[in-house]
Amino acid sequence: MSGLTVVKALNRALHEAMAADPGVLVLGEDVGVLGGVFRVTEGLSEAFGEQRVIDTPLAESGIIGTAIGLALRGFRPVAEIQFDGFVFPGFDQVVNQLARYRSRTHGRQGLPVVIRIPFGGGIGAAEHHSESPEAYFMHTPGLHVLSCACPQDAHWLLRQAIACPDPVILFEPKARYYAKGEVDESGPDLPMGSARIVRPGRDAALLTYGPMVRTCLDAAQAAAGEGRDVEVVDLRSLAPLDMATIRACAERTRRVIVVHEARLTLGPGAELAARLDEEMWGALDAPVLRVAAWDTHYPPARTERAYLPDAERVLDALDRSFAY
Amino acid sequence: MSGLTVVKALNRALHEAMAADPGVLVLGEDVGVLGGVFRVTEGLSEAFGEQRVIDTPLAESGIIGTAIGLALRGFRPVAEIQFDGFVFPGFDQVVNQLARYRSRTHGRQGLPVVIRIPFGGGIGAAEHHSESPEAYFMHTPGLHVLSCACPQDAHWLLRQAIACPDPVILFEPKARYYAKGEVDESGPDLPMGSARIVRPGRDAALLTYGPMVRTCLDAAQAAAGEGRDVEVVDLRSLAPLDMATIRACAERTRRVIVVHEARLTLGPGAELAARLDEEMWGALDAPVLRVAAWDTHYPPARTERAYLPDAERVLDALDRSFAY
Amino acid sequence: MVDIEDPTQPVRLLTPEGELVEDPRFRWRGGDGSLVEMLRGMRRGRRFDVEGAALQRHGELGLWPPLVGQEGYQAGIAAALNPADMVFATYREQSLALAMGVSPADILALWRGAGLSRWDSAATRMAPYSLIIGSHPLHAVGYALGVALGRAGDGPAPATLAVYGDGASSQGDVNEALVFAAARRAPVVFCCVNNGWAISEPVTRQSPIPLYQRAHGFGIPGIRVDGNDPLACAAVMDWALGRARAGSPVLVEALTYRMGAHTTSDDPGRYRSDELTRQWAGRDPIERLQTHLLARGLVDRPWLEALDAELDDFGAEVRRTCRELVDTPIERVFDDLLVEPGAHLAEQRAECLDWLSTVPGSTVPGEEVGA
Amino acid sequence: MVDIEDPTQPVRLLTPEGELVEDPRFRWRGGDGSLVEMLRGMRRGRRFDVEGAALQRHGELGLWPPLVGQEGYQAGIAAALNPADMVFATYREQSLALAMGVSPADILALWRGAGLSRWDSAATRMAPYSLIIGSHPLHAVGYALGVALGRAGDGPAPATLAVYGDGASSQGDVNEALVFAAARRAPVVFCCVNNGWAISEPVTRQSPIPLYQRAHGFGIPGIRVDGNDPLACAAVMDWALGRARAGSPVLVEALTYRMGAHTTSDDPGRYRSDELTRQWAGRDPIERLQTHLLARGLVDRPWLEALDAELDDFGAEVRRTCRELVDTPIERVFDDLLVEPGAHLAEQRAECLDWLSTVPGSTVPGEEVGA
Ligand SMILES: Cc1ncc(C[n+]2csc(CCOP(=O)(O)OP(=O)(O)O)c2C)c(N)n1
Ligand SMILES: Cc1ncc(C[n+]2csc(CCOP(=O)(O)OP(=O)(O)O)c2C)c(N)n1
Ligand SMILES: [Mg+2]
Ligand SMILES: [Mg+2]
Repeated sequence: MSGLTVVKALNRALHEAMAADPGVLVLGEDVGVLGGVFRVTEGLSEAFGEQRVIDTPLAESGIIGTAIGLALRGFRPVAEIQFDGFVFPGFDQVVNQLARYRSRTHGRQGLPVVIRIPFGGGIGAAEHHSESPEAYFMHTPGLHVLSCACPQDAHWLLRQAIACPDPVILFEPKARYYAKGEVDESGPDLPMGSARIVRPGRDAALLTYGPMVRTCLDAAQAAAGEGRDVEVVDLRSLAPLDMATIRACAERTRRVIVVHEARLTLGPGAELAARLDEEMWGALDAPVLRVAAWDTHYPPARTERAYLPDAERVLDALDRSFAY
Repeated sequence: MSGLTVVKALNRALHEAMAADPGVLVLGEDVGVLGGVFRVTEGLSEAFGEQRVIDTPLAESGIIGTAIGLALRGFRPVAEIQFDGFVFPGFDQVVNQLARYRSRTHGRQGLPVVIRIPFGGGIGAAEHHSESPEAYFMHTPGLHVLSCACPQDAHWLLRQAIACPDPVILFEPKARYYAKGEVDESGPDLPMGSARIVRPGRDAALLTYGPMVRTCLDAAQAAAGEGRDVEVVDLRSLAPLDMATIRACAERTRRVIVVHEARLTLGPGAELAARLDEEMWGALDAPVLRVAAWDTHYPPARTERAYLPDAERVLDALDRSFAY
Repeated sequence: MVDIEDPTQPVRLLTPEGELVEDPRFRWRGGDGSLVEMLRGMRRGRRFDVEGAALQRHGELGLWPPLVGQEGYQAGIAAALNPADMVFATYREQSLALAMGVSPADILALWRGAGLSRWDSAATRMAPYSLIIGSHPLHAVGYALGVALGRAGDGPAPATLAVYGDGASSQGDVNEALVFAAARRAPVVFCCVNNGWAISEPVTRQSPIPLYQRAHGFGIPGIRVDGNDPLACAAVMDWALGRARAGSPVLVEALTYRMGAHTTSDDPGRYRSDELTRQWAGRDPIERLQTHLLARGLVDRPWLEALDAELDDFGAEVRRTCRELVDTPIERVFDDLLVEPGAHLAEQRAECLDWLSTVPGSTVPGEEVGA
Repeated sequence: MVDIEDPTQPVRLLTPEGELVEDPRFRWRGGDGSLVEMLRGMRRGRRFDVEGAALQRHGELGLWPPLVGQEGYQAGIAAALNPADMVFATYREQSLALAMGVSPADILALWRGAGLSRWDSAATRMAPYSLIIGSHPLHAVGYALGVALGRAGDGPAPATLAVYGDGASSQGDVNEALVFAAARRAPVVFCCVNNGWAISEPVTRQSPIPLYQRAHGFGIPGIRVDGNDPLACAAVMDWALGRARAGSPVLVEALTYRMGAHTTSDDPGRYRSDELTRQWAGRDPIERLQTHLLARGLVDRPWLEALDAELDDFGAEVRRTCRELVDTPIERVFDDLLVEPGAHLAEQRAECLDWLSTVPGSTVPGEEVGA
């Protein structure tokens, strides 16, 4: 399929998965007739009925908790959390229940539940609507944490997530929801969420995911003008991290910068820096640098450009890296 | 006061703070007549009455949410979460409300709320009773995150936390609750939660906090037998981190190991490694190593010794560090 | 004795046709002057809403949550409140917020993305907005428990009011608020605004039974009022707030209708019929009070024309205010975070301002507003 | 028509003195044989409890939550369940768990810290324990919604039962479970076990009114039963489960009393008087059924002596089982985490086993148990 937006690619993945397996259900707030506030679930209710596309009461803990119960009964629920910041009322069910069930039952009972979370800023939204909470989930064992950055991956990752026997949190970048691209519906033949080298380069590497992939590509392009050949890696999977690809990339480029909208302190970049520091000791030409949101709350929308990392900050980090 | 346990030191701090300021309240499950399951609030109900020592309904979100309201009305509530794992039902009120109120109100309204959380493992407890969730809070702006490791600090940090105009999460190490020590009630004259060099040393540094301070001291002692002079630093404050002390220590020792019961991936050690990698580039003789719990759920109690970091693992990390 | 919780009819004192009716339980005790004030307040609220929606269309605001049709209960609440009472409400109580003295500038700043809850909540008695649906009633209960503890100790104990929607009623936090209020007899009034919808979901998706009955299961009296009848709302709220001040929690369900979209981002045509909306148009709170006041001669055409002119001025002022809003400078995210943020945040602050100073056309730290 | 929710009296069919009484709403429909089975089940549950507490005292278990006094409703539930029904209960329904076929070994392993919820919940129909109070009723509702969706499609639709305590009733999650069940008519029975206490807090700290009434506020029928009367519990549960199978949620409050400590770590002397406990001792569920069966000649002294002998064997078996329990080897925390944990966890697993192999006296990975 050519020229689908991320939203349409996700929608198509849901249509396909629901058609292929009657056990796949969609639930969340406004996912039914309305098709979700971002229209990711558009048309599902008409196609598969109210029984399989469930407009839930307004309660995120209830959404995740009942999704767990549905999975116990043999279904594969795909839950939508309307915006990033709203996942916290359901956080206990994720951390203490969803993520633990397989361990708690000595491996007997896995929970094939997908939680879709539109995330990230840059869309001029109100408080709690521009968050990047992925680090909270990366620190939680028992979850797969994915993020897509383009229509192809949106489609592929969501199909893989639904097929996964364990819980998957899929972070969908709101700021890229309307970006268009080709979608090959068969998807690449890769382990779920393998990292992807979006732009190969030799001199330095930008490790990123979600909305910042675009920003990093812009920065890499600008850097090319200055004669720097910068690689951009879309991590796609934040848990587990595809360390083989990441290490290989660090080995080749010897300069690594991690870029994300999540906050600096204990954001994903902290783990990457810690691992690479140890695993690549002596093999890098500069410390792993991090370009991230400040360690504050998200600002009022009209100030968000001064909060979100942009290509300038990435270029500045590249300069700093090359200065070592 | 000499020979107080951590529990008694905390209890004393509460008694003093409540006597000094009628606005200080204690609330939580079983904190009243019972005095808390660990007896930290013992005698407060008798001394200050049921109005100021509130046995709440069994609902953590309600405890934190009403503590916020009490603070808005001018009180200084000290909420107890009975065990570490039970903080998650109240996590939304912490992340989306407590931590944000000052920012949301453009600095007008701070919330002097203390949340005490007995944390950590090693006490043979059931599921959800041995967690180390501090990293989740470190990643959340707008909170002070503290941990005490001895009676003196327990007393001092709790008094400081109650005096603080902003929210403080105090992690109390259950495994050290009955450790005894001197308590000077005036407390050191230091900024809240400055790191403390528990044992000075020149050859390597162990950065730690809470229950692992004891483990690190044991390891340092054993290392001394092998002729290694190992420093042990109790971070005491996890947010903000006392980077001045930490940097100075790293500069002196050139080998740093972070030790905690929190899980490895995006545990506190990740942030310390990332910062030191960048800030001390070229100035360390080995990468920052991390000794942490595995990236899994806490095991059944009888297996916990194979899960929790111990002196052996710290010594092994020291060996690895010296091997660089 | 009359059963105050009689479920058969919501409390109503003024019919949609503008006629006074008797209710065995409640009477309107305010003077005629306050009726006129209520009309003015509702008209002002609606005008503010019209301006807000227009400003959003013109790109001046990021979002606007229409309140049209919901002015009635807001006027009733405003009329019943004592100055020391404290209100925790939602983004759709803009008319009430204005009545309580929150400035249009502060509300506009929030929807423009120029600020968050900038207003002085201690002075206005209007708490900041929490956009996590259902999270604030617990704050209200905590505040009320604090009132009951009597630390302030001056004057008659104020009541606390928690206003939230039919959708919010499903959140665990709202139910915990009821638990805490009931268990400790918090001097709080819960006002559940049932406007029929939570975005696209009709209230039947939240509850098979009327929401005032939710209270009964917690041991709290619950009562339903015609939320488009400002007189009934004022009378019921007056009773409820009084009851709270005397130490007992109570829940009032205000039955109303969201005439517009959920927000300016929403398209209600996708999920509901115009038919229902048309029915509710006949129960407009402003129409009925205006008809009533005209009939009784308490206002007349010239008065209404004068009000129109006043509101035109107000509208112009709102537009001007919006244009003049200054964005919150980015350094406030650092400065407003903690009293003692520590050195690392100070470094980030410096780095941030440094970066901005090098980016051409970037936000130059603006002038201080709102604090 | 009899009002099934008459609040004046909990449903009771067997008095504390062991005499049958009429209830206008419910009748015991089971045969005499099942009465005898209930007695055996309760006695077995209590014996298990005695053994568990003793094992804890001897350091064989880390913790034990006494169930003494609460065998009645558990026997009633067991009698009323169909084989395909699914139960989500708490750590205090050990007697019920045994009745459903969970092995003593699996329960002991949990309290010993030798394992977590090792049993096969699909086969036993008993869900794993969630020690986060109040979190599991949502799972039950989700399960019930799944049943209603009829994916299994074989045989009569089973009912789902969520058992939780008076303390748990305050949690947001429990109330959300009621919201979801009511809004979507989940075929679920909520059984709120009101045993008077949540650790040191009397139920009055949670609610000023009886907890069966909580259901009413959500549009769900609620009824109170004498939780120490196994006959009444069986009859009410039979009705409730049938109602659920037919598609309607319902809440049953089982009124009982926690005769012992909250757990073996608890000291009830600190917060409650023995007086109340003594009163409740006169309402013991086992005593009353035993008295009744003796009076009717359905059991006799020799039968009871045989039962004693049987239970002595059972007790010995429980102790032996406990001694023979094998700890869960540490590598299971890796192996049971995810089907595809990835390379990093594989490295940690290797590092862990490597470390253990060097530590003298460390846990040698034991034999596989329970899976
Ligand atoms: C925790 C949370 N979940 C979801 C949302 C998204 N959301 C915003 S308003 C709304 C509907 C609220 O309905 P109701 O409480 O009836 O208030 P109304 O909008 O009708 O005034 C939803 C789902 C949110 N803001 N917070
Ligand atoms: C979320 C959470 N908060 C607190 C606890 C600690 N805790 C364990 S049992 C208990 C009391 C439970 O009371 P109730 O629901 O009445 O059940 P009972 O123990 O009486 O059977 C508490 C507070 C917990 N396990 N989980
Ligand atoms: Mg609504
Ligand atoms: Mg109880």
